[in-house]
Amino acid sequence: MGVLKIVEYSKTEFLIACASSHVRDGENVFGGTGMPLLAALLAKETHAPKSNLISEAGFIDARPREVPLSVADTRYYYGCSAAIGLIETLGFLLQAGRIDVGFLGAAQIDEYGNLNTSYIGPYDAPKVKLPGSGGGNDIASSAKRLIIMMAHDKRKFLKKLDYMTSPGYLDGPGAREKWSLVGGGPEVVITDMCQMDFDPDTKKIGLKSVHPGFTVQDIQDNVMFDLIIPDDVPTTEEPTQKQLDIMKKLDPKGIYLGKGG
Amino acid sequence: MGVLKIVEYSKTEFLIACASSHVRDGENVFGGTGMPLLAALLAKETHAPKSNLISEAGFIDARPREVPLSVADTRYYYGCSAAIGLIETLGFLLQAGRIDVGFLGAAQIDEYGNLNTSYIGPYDAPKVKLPGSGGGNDIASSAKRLIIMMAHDKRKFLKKLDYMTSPGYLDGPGAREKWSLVGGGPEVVITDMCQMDFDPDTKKIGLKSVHPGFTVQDIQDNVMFDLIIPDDVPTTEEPTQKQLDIMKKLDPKGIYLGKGG
Amino acid sequence: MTEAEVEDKRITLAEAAKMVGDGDGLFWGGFGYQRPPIAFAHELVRQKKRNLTVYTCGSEVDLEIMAGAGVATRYEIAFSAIEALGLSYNIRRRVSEGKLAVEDYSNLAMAMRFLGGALNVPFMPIRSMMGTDMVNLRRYRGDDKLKVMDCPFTGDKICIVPSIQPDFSIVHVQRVDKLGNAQIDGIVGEDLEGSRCGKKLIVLAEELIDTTEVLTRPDQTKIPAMYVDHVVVLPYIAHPMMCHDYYDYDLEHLQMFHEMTRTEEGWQEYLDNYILGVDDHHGYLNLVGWDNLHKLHATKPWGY
Amino acid sequence: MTEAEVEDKRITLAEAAKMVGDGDGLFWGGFGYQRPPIAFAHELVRQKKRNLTVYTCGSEVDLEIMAGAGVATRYEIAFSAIEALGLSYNIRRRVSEGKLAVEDYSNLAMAMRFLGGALNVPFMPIRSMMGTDMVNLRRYRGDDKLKVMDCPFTGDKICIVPSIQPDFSIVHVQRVDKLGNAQIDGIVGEDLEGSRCGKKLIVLAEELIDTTEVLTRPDQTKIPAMYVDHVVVLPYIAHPMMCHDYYDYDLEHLQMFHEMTRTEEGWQEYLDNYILGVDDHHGYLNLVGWDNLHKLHATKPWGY
Repeated sequence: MGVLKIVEYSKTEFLIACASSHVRDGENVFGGTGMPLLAALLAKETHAPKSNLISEAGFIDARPREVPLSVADTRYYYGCSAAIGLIETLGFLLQAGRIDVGFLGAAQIDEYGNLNTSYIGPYDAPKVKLPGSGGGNDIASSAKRLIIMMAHDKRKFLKKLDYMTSPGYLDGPGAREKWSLVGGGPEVVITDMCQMDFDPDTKKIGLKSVHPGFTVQDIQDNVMFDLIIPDDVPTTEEPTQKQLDIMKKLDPKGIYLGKGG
Repeated sequence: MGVLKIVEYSKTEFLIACASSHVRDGENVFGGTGMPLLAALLAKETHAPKSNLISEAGFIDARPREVPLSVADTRYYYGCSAAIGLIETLGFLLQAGRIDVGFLGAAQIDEYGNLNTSYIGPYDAPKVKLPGSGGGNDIASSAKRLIIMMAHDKRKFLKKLDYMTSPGYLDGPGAREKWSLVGGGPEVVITDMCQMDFDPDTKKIGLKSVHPGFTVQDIQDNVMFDLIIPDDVPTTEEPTQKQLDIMKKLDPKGIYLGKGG
Repeated sequence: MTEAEVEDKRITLAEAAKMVGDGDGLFWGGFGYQRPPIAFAHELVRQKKRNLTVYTCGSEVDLEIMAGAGVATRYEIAFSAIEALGLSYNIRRRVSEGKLAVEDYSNLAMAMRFLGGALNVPFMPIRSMMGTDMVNLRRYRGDDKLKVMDCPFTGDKICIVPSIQPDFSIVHVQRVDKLGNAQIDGIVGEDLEGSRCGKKLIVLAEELIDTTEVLTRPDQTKIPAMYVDHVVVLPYIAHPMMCHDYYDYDLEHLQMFHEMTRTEEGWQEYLDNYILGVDDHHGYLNLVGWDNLHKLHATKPWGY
Repeated sequence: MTEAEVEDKRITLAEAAKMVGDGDGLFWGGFGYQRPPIAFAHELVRQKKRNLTVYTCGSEVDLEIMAGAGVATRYEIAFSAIEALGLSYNIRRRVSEGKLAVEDYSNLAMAMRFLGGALNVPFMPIRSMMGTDMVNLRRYRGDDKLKVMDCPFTGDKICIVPSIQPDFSIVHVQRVDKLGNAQIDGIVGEDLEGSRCGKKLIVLAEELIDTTEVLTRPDQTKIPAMYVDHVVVLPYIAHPMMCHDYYDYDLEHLQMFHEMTRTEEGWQEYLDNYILGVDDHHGYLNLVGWDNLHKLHATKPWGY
């Protein structure tokens, strides 16, 4: 993405800062690893100091001094207030509706925010076996709000998924309620081109903001379904120098930030 | 019961020694409190050193130095090999079929070994509210073998219970299987007059042995149903001096043994 | 920034009890003689709560107190007695008088109902109770007491019991920080599931610990702060029962209690003296006497 | 009489793996980078086991090894990747080749299936997976993958997943006594339920402790001996992954492993060198090098 204004940042840093902005103070957040983890940590260090970072492996209220590579990484342990297990985090916390925000990535997404993290190609003869659900389906089913982070690519924004691993709004209004799902569904999709959100009535995906350097046309050209485009599309806010500094402090080795983007 | 032969013992001591004889070496035993607890401890100190005493409150492999008054008594803790909780003992152990022997007492028993520990009188207007199931129904449902200890009284050995709290053989052969119960059902009933067991075919209760000082007629006179009486009824074995000494060592204050029977 | 700066959930026992409304449902922690929140039962009595429903496997003295004082009118429990000491006379009387309705379950059934509530699923399967009057006879829950179904995978008969998510969970632990991170020594009984099933959780603890102590050994946290709404720190919460590593039961007081409850008059006398006759928990402890209480101190390594 | 005199469940890794028969089902412990029983996977490969079914939420390197070497042909899992490092290439290839069938569940679904197995009930209810292809598409389990039903109490849709009671549970812990009483530091993942659901349980531990240590603090026992059939004590069981309080992951080795598995040739080279090319776990550790291993030692208070 390169240099914009006076603040210099990488694409990864931009996306992390953007994702971070969706965490509110006091919220219980499922962090995981990678960019979502840095986003959650960044939020805690800036506008959401009382947010509570939870790893599905069993760590509650975590404050890792180094970035973990795994949700079960011992780096999550010291300084957290409870270390238990999966039934605790995914059952007693998540399924019981106590998690405010979950982060998910995916290989494919459709216009209702449903996600594929399982298979590319037909189920009976898959071309690529992807990681699968992990806790993804659980999080998408039961977190109050879901933040989705994806690479923006035409082959990933599809009318029909190869496999639906995790529920967005399924086939539209009322579908989550029909299946008695606990959580509220996806709130925002953050890509390297834009942010998208969901129409409250139709539950269909629409453009929310465009990242600096991209046009509405760029985004339309890179989705395979009809995207709701509002009359006035704002530009996504850029990270502040303070956010960039904190990110570098959180990941000095560039494990997730990379060596300079 | 008084003095018999050269060994002097109380009724309580006799019953504990008798119950103890039904614990086999290496077995996993639900002890509880009172006489069953002393019976299990006595067995462990004599013929069943590898038996494993479990309290439903969560203590596994317990060796209390003083007799506990409650299944949750801390006296069960030190020297046991695990202290967990109810889901562990009643779920993971008992319901999974890992408990060999359970002990239960009751206010009423019927000819199939079904037990009432809940109500005397009609359910809708009970005369006496008894303790209820506690873990009793769970133990009767899922322990491989059940040892029942009861005061012998006509009003307790009934054709029909006021309330069936815990399953014996329910209404007879095949009934436990019909309800998919995990455990094998009652093996023996120990009263202050005799031991009873169950016919393998009809699942009905019969006389197994008569305690010293009682006759078959005494027992027939004190049950309200037809009792199977074999041609040859042996006399129940009396406790040995060694057993009596160990019991006194286990309960020096006479908490369960009483002050001298 | 440390959590210690941001929140302090401590309130007084009276403030905690005040939150419970007439008609509320309460998960009630402790098991047998271990860690029953008796001080909370006393305070509910002093505040004259009415028509509570209490869910537990088998608390003992506290259930006697709440039934005897007319605070609770519905129990969903597995057990009511003082174990080795004998029957629960107050409960027995209130049931005979028609003033207390007991919906009977087994211990495992209740523990699974709390587990189901904590997991936020509507029911849990168990293999107990089938074939008996525990299934056949029901009180106020009627059809919603439980169901017996054929397992769709195996064809086995299986009993399903409805999960519980009561208004409050009341749990007594050894140690807590002011955020609510709680540590339990010894057995946990059904308190892990029970603490997580309530809509609100009040933790009563013998001792306050600093949050740094929690953060150093987070795998010793049995109840994380995020479940906890309020914290009450007080000594001898379980008296005359026991608290592992802290104090033994007061057998003399317990026997006196049990003996007095044999008659309504005796119970009313106990109620007047030890519960209504004092202003608060410290008044109760003063009445019991600190020299008596100190004699109950736990000894290492026994824990009692 | 102490238990210590009566039984010693310790056997060698080779003896333990020998008990697993071709076609058996295994609960597989560890979660993510934490406490995976990788030494056991190596030994299964060396003993040329075939047609195993492995049940786990998401072990990573061990699943790659067992799929790659053709030891396992069925996985009932929620996740296959090396998390931050990326995709599981071996599993990806074996699935495309039709040599590995993966029956997909979510993490909670698998954890609940282990809980159901431990409880010996035939199913467990969960609120995930509904409305998606996790419900609609099934492999070899067909109708027995799961069912969606209407809750008979609430009318809510609820998913019920079948419990698992596999032939073996394979669990890696920090410490064990020779009877099998096991202690786990840090998170437990799904290992408490998993260790209790198998018909037989093999515990692999980094360190042997005396039974007196267990009896002094029985509330630290995470897996009581009565579940345990066999104990294997060995260092660095999880290498190149981590074991809380004992050692960190070996990132260099892990990256090399991941890089080599990108191609079938690379994987075969790793397999030949590090698994088939050594006699046993000590041969593997020698090959990795003790100076490398010592660098991974955990530091207090961090635990890695």
